[in-house]
This record gives sequence, C-alpha cells and structure tokens, in this order.
Amino acid sequence: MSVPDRDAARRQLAGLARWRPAEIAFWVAVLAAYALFPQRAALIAEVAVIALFALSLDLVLGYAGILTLGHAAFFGWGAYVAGIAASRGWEDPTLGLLLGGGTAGVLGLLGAPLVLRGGDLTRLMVTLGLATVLHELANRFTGLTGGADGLQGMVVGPLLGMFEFDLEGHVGAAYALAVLFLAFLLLRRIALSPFGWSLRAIRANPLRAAALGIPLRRRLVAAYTIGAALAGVAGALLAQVTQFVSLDVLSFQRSADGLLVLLIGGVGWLYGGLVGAVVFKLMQDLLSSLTPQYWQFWIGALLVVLVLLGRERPRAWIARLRRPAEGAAP
Amino acid sequence: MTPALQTLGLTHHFGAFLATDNVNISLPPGARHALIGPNGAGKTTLVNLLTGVLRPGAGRILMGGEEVTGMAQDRRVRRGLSRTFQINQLFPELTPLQSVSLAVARRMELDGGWWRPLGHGGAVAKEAAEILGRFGLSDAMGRRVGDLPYGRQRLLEVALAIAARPRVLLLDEPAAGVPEAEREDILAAIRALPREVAVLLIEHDMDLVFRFAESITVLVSGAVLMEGTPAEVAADPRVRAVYLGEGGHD
Amino acid sequence: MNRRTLLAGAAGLPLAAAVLPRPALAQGTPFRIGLILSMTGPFASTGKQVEAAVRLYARQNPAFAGRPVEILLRDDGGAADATRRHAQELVVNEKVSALAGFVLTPHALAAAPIAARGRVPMVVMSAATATVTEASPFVVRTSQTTPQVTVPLAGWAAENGIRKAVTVVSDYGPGLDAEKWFGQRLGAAGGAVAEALRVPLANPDFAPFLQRARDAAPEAVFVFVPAGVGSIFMKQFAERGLKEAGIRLIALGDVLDDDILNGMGEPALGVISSHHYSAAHDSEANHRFVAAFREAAGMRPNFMAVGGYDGMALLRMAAEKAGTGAAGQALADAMKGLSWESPRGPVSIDATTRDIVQNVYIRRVERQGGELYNVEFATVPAVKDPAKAQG
Amino acid sequence: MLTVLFDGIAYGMVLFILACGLAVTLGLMNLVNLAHGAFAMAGGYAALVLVNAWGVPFLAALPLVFLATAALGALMERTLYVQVYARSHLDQVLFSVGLIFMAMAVVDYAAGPSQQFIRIPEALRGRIEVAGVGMGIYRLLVIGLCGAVALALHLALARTRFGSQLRAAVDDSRVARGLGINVGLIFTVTFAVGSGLAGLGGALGADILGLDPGFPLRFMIYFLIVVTVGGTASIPGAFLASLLLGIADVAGKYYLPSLGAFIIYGVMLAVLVWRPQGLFGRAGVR
Repeated sequence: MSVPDRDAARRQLAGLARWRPAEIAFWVAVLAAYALFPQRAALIAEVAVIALFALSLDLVLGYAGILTLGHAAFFGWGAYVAGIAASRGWEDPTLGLLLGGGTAGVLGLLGAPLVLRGGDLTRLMVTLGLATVLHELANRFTGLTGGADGLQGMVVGPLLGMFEFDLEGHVGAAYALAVLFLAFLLLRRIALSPFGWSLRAIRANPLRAAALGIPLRRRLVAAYTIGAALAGVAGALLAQVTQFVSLDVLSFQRSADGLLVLLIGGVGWLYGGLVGAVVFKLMQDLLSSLTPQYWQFWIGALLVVLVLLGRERPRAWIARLRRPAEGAAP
Repeated sequence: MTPALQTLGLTHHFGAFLATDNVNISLPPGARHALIGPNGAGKTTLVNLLTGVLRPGAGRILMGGEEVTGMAQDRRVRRGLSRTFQINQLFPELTPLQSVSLAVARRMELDGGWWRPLGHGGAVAKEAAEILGRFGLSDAMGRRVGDLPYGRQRLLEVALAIAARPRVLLLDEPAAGVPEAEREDILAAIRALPREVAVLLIEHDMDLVFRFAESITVLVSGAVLMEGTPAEVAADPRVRAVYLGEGGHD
Repeated sequence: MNRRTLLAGAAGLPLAAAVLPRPALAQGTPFRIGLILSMTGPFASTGKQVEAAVRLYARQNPAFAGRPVEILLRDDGGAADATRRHAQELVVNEKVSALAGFVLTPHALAAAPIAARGRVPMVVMSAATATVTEASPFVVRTSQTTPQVTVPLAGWAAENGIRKAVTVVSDYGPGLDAEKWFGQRLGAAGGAVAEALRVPLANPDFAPFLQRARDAAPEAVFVFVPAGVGSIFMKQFAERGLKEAGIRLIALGDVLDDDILNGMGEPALGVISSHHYSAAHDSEANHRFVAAFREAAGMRPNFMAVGGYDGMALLRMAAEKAGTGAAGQALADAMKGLSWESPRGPVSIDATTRDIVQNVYIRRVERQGGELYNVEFATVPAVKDPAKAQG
Repeated sequence: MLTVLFDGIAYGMVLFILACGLAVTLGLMNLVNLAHGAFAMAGGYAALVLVNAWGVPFLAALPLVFLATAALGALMERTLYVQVYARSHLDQVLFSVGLIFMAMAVVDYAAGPSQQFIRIPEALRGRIEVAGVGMGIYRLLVIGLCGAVALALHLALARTRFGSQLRAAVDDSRVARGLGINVGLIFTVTFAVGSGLAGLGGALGADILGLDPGFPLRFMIYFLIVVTVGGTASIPGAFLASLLLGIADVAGKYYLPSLGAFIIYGVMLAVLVWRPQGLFGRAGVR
C-alpha cells in the first residue's frame, strides 16, 4: 500500500460528507423564499410538510427498497397523536412533535415484521391495508379523533414558549422549515453513515449484502422504523401548523402524493424529496387554479410519462457527467 | 489441530433427489483446498449449505470446532466465513472504495452506526485502501464498479470477501468468465491470500486447481469420491473415469 | 462540482418564483367571495352543484350593494388541510369579504378558526353536522343540519303507524347523528329502534345488512348513507324483497339526491323521505331557479345547489343591509335574523345560532313527465336545528 | 343461515371475476398492474353506454363489454404496458397509479362524478325461494356466469396449447422464443383476456358494488388481497380466496355488524401470518 493511495481513499470518503455549494445554495434559496414571499407562508409550510413526508418515504422506498402504498398510515398517526395531545391540554408544539414521531416509530417497529414478511406484492397489500385499517379506526373512535368531522379543539401553544402561531402563518412556516431542516440534517447523517451505506447495499444487491455479513432484516426494520417516525413527525407538523386533523391525513391520496413527489424529484437521493415537493406543490397549485376539476388527470399523466421516459435516465445521465471521484451524493 | 471448517455427515435432499450425500470435509487453518466434480455433482448445494443459504437435512457444520449448522448467514460471516460468487455479486452503482469500505466497516462492527459518516476517523479508509492496493485496484477506487472491466470486477469480488477478514474463504469459480489473458491475475491474487486463511476453491479450470490447491476433494453425485493431494487425484483411475476422462480440462 | 447538487440548488429558485402573489386586480372595491369547494375527489359532484349555483346567482346579481361580485374558486380536493390553507390565503392575501362553500363538515371546521381570527364571515353551503356553526361566531349556514331533517321524518313515521324500525346509517359522524336523533324522536313517540346498523363507509355490498334488517322484521327501515351508495342500497332493498315482506323504506333526502335520482329507476319509486329541498318544490321562485340552473349547468339542481344559491342571496342581502363599505363583524351581524323566500320555501337565519331555519318536507318519489322526482306531500314549517334547540 | 352464505358466494364470485385477470398478469407475467380496477371500471361504463344509451339488452351487452375492454387492454398493452414489463416493481406501481388517476379523471369528465346505474332487465330483478332460502335472481346469474368463466379459465390454462405456451413463455421467454412461440403475442392475448374479464366483472358487479369514478381505487385493496391470499399464478387459488373473502365479509357483517369494516383485513392478516405466500401460493412474486 502506498501512502498517496491511503490519503486519496481518506479524501474520497471524507468528500462524501462535505457540503457542496449547490446544497448550500438550495437552503439559502429556501430561506430567501421564506423571507421574500411572506404572503405565501401557508403554501411554504405545506411544501415543507410534504417534503418531510417524502424524505421519510424515500428512506423506506429509496434507501431500503421497501415497496409501500400506505406510508400515510404513519403520517396520519403522527397527526392524530399530536392533535389529540394538543386538544387534551398538552399545548407545547415540541412535545406534540416528539409524541407524534415517537409513537409512529413504535407503530412502524411493530408493523415492520408483517410488512417485511413477504414479497413486493405482500408489502403493497399490507401497507395499504394498515393505512386503511387506521383510517377506519380513526373514523370509528369518534370520541378520540372527532371521526369524520375532524378533530376539534386543538390548542397549540406558542412555539418554544415564545412565538404564537399567527393568522398569516409566518411562525408556522418558519417552524415547518426548521423541523424540515433538522430532519434533513439527521437523514443526511444517516445516509452517509455506514448504516445508510448498508441500506444502499441491501437494495443494490441483497445477496452480496448478506454475504458481507450485513443482517438484512434488522437493517430493514430499522429503516422502516425511522421512516415511520419521520412520517409521524411530518403528520404532527401538519396538525400543529393547520391546527386541525381530519381523516384525509390517512387517505390513499396522501401516500400516492408522496410517491409522486419522489418520482418527480428522484428516488434514493435526499434532495429528491425536497425538489419533488417544491415542483409537485407548485404544479398542483398552478394546475388546480387552471383546471380545478381535472388536475388529477395531469398528475396521473405526469406519473405515466415520467415512468415511461425512465426515471433513472436523467439521473444516470447526470451520474455519467459528474467527476468520477465524487461518488454518490447523499 | 482444530479444523477451520469441518462438515460431519452433511446430507441434503431436494424432494427425492439426494443433492448432498453424507459429505465429510475438513479444512485445517490455512488450507489450500479445492473442491472439484462434474456438473451436477452438488458443489453449489454444498456451498449454500456451508454459507447458510440452505439448512442441511442432516449432519453438522463446525467452524473452529464450534457448531454453526443452524446459524443465520450474517452470523456465520461474523464468525469468519466469507465467500465469493460464481456470478459477480457487486454494487454496480458504488465505487470499489465505497464497496470495500462498507465491508470493512461491517467487519469493524461499525455498520449499525448511523451518526458518524462512513469514513470517520480514517481507519476504514486506511484498511480499504490497503485491500484495494493488494488486488491492484487502487487506480480504480473512485470509478463506478459497473464500468470496470470484467476481470477487475472479479478481483473486487475477492477483495470484498477478504475485507471481512475471514478464517475460511469459499471461492466459487473465481475464474469463471475471465478471459485467458487475465486468469494469471486471478491466480496471482488468490495465491497471495493471507496464509492464515483457509481457502476452499470450487473451480472447473483444472489448470488453476492444480496450480493452486494443496489438497483436493472430488465430489460425484453429491458424495465424496476421494480426497488427496493433486498428484494422488490426478493418478486415481476412478477420478479419471468420472471426471478427467470425460471432458479433460473443462 | 456535483451536477446533481447543482440541480438541487436550482430547484430552490422556482419555489421563490411561484410563491409570488397573484397580481392584484384593478382598483374599485369588488365584493370578493372566496369559494372553497371539493372539485376533485369523491365529493366532486357536490362541489360542481354548489359552484354552478353560486355562479348562476352571481350572473343574475352581478353586484352586491353596488360592488361587483368576484368569485375566487379554490379546490381543496377533499382534504381539510388544503381547505384551511386556501382559507388562510384568501383571507390574508386576497382580502376576501367572505368565505363560502365547504362541502364536508371537516372542511368547514378546519377553516372556521381562520374566519374567526381574520374576522371574515363564512357561509357554509353544504356541510351538515350540527356543531359547525358553533365553531366560530362568524359561521353562518345555508344548507341544513342532519338532526333538522331527521326529526321531522321520525315524527312522521310515528304518526303513520311505524312503531318498530331498523336504522341503517353510514358509520361516520353525520350517520351517527341521524341514528341518534331518529331513535330519540321515535322513542319519544312510543316507538322503538329494533336494530341500529352501521355500515362501513367503504362498503361495497349491503346484502348482509339488509338481510339482518329483514330478519328483524320491522315496520320500516330508516336509511341515511351518502347519496351515491344510497342508490345501491335501494336497489338491493327492492331486490331482497323487503317491500314484499311489508317493510317500508324511509330515508333522509340526501339518499334521494336530485342529482342522481333519475338514474335510480324503479327501486326508488314510492320511497318516503324528508328534506328541505326538492327540485320538484312547487313555487314560482323554484320554477325560475330550476329553469335557470338547467340552462346554465345542464343538470337538475339538488339541495347542495340550493345551499350555494341561498348562501349568495344571504351575502347579497347582508351586504345591502349593512351598507356598501361594511365588512367583517358588521357583515356577519347583518346576516343574523335575515329572512327571505328561497327556491326551497321561506327561510331565515336564526339570530342566536346563525343556523338556518326552514321548512322540512316529507316527500315521496314519483314519476313526473318521465322523470323521477321527490314530490312533497307534507310540510313541517320553520324547523330549527333541534341539536341546538335542545342544548 | 343459507341466504347469507348465498350472498357471500355471489359477492366472492364478483371479486373473483374482477381479480382473476390480475392474478394472471401478476402471477404469470410478473406485472404489478394496480390499474386493473380501471379496466373493470371501463367495462362498467361500456355496459352503461350499451344498455342505457343504445338499448342493447343486458345479457347481449355482456360479451360486447368483454370484447371492448379486451380490445382496450390489448391496445394499452401494446402501446404502454409493454414498456414496463422489464421495469422494477416500483416503476410498475407508479405507472399504474398514474393510469388510475387518469382513468378516474377521464370518466369524471365524460360521465360525471356520481353513481351510475346499468338498467338490469326486470326479469332479473326478483327473488326466488328454494327450500326456504331466499335468493336474488341476479345474484344467481352472477354465480352461474362467474362459475362458468372460472372453470373455462382454469381449463384454458391447464389443458390447452395456449396455456402451456403461456407457461413456457413465462418460465423462460428466451427458450420459448427459440421454440417458435410468439411471446409478445401470448402476453398481449393474456393481458387482453385479463382486462376483458375485469371489464365483464365491472359490468356484472356494478349492480352490487356500484359504479363511479372512484371505483379503481376503492377496490384496489380487494384485488390485492384476493391475489395475495390466493397466491399468485393459480386460478383455483384466486377462486377459493375470492370465495373465502366474499363469504367471510358477508357473514362477518351479518353476524358482527359492528366489526364489519375490519373483517377482510382480519382475514388478510390471519392468512399472512399463517402462510406468507398465500393459501395456495408458490414462491410467486418477490
């Protein structure tokens, strides 16, 4: 072994974790959007919630390769837990966020063995089934959830005891962006850690990953749990920012939106969820004000076209262009 | 001396088909052992039994004297049993450095960590660079694995297995599909494997087998036909009849 | 520099571009109404009815108190958080004079705090849970409440010899409301509900529930399920021979929605229901409304359309009563106690509860001029929402 | 209670005819087509147009519906689905969810969002009693028709030359091509028949399950459960799974109405825990 090789290796590995200028530019742009467009604060908060949801889905789908149609189960769970907590006098938003995320994580941990039990088809069915059952339960337990009328009487206290949520939604948007950024930092670390790499390895080649001694099942359960917890945080965030929870947080449409966001932005790439959420929400906003009735058609058409064109193709193209030394971005 | 890897009466059926028939193999530490046999002799089944992909119908598998028969695949790897695949099983989208670093991190028990980045502290990078250097892959460490020529991918396959610092290494046809010109590189690489590793080579290329192995087991129809030094195997008329006589060096 | 991260950086910019406010409209003081409806998703048909009626009214009355009416339509796709965001943006950015629409109760409830904090009147044109008007002092309703239309039916049933009934309701808030109020009123009149069946919302097949109802041998089955599946219910009711077994079918008018009644065919004939509006209501105002609506929208108006139409009427009258410049609290206050002749008959806004007071009609499905209609044959005048009257 | 059993069987039969096409495409062709329900919906609306607008007698309309949706299926397969056979399951999921959204919007645009009703002839409307068991005539017809289709399908796959060609094409399409089998054609025909059956199911089932633009999404989970519980690639498996689900659902709602919504998920869970590959599954789709 030569010393230059060793240094090159160390540099290359360390380079993976470095913040790139474009990443910094992205977050500066986000900050600028918040500062420049105070009147669209509610939209910004909504984008942040969807981005966080997509991030959590990407961990499950993109990194761990677990096919799911029911990620909204955890989103809705987190929303209801945070909402119920806020309507029962636990007003502190941070507490609600942790409760929503934490309990959703436990739910994910409990559900993981069932989800991971079979092949792709079984996973689709179980995840969809889990979300449907939760939807049905939330509808049934009217006393707790408000049922089909939605949860009422949420009182969300001031953020960190200082900032009251305002009508214009400025505090809400800042809060949502801050939570998104923190969650992103966490996921970025996870993606760059050996655990994150082992997830990539499992998805790329489970046979080899097992032969390296990576305990596949444990890794997938862990990824599913973390993904569930983050989805719960996203749901809790939505509940607190809108101060309302209704059954549609558990709907199939939520899960499908998450998939679409990832498809637009790119799967298995942390910025995919963020970029996708921005594009998706703007497109939805635009299309639904152009053709309120039929924007769903265009959303569907977009899904079909993106798949047919090959969602890998643009990324493969980019990958070929980038300098060989840099490897996969976070 | 306790064998590094030992099977006792290993038997496995697929339905009515007897794929592994009372196989006893013993590899001392540092062995250079080859497993040969005609197609359908049960070599792949045996590898799958040894690595834990299949559970044997009967018999036992010991590593360093300890029972691993019912143990899961990943735990056997942590006990020091590593393997390569007959068909490349790599991560085409990663670089060789990333692949080997992951394997090294796994061996260092770092792979469950989700806070510190993969290269943190430099120990992983150092060992990964060292392994890549040993297999002549230093210059390619930052390239996409899927873009490497086949022969170098084959070497990476061995490098990944070695990164786990095994006590026993199963090489499943390491030269399969490698052009004649590059076979010498493969041979050189596996000859240079650390002496303390016991190697079990499964191979069709008789030239490679006879230049590498110090002892050979011949498997026919799931059962051990004979075991001996290369010279003994080459001289045995039964082996000639069932194997060498049929297809020569194939 | 990594191309992919470059891409990420670039994507931050469109966020900035697209959150630009929509261009402010010309000066003058238009009367802007933020209309939030579900134009997509499972409740899109309601959204379309309300929108058509609202637009029809705005065309007939292009100015409220001298101010040109402007409708800003937003689609919440059936998701309450979207309703809330649209409400917030309409109030904060578009400075609307009033919010209107709200197909389902959760949508209205999600927007109510915005109306309260923004001090903007909010006209609920469709949602029917009794509690909606209690969510904020700025909420006024021009649709109906479920108890309001349920209790008269139970009263009629009791007077017409029905002592033992089975209730079949969808297992969600409004359904449970209906079940509760029907049972209470029937019980008060000496009758009893033999079996209270709740059908899952996503229920494809009513067979088991109907069989159970039949086996209980009641004098009538009371049903309240969403309009769409309601027609499946009636077909299966007829098919299972419950009528032949001497069981009558009585329903809330929602089930016999004018929008789809015609497609239900034979099984619907003769079904008794109670509701506040039927397209067949015999009055001059209604004939004009139905004709204009048919011409404008190409369909028969249903009770949601009339809710939207009356919501606009209420806004116009309140604007005129409060004066040209009035907004917020003054506008909301002006709505209280207003009364007028709606296509559905005489209506008024209760000054304390801000809920609508209206006639409830008992109707029977009959064939008129080749089409099926709910023909009114009895009237319970000026019904207040019993849920609030009681509390 | 035999009437409940009868209703359960009818319900299960409708589920079977709706889902069997999916069992074949998913099990044999390894194509996750979540938009299967959209073909069923297309069939329902085709029947609506034929019967209500053009006045075709209901029973005569059924084969036409089958042909129409089969043609639609063939067209979609040739132009679109053929592109995603080789893709990952994730791609197929996204693709077919996109198709669902498009189909829902198109139907909403063309026919409106409300429930539609196919005019069923009066003769099928009634009810007969046999030995005290009340049975709807229409449901009897459904059971008869679906049963016949199930049998025909099973025989076609198990006994005919086409069936063996299909299995060969699926096992190893390269070898099959080498044997002179037109794999592309086989797949198209299979897909078309599956779609046609779904369309037939949509037309027959509209009276029991309803027909509106939300149809494909509402029944997606039912299709998935039938195929998963039945185990892929087996017509008898899907058939028995449909019957099991139909009877369990109807009986459960009859005897335990308060738990009605959860019964099919309970069945799903029980089967999954007991036999992860489905009741009659081989290894199937991974």
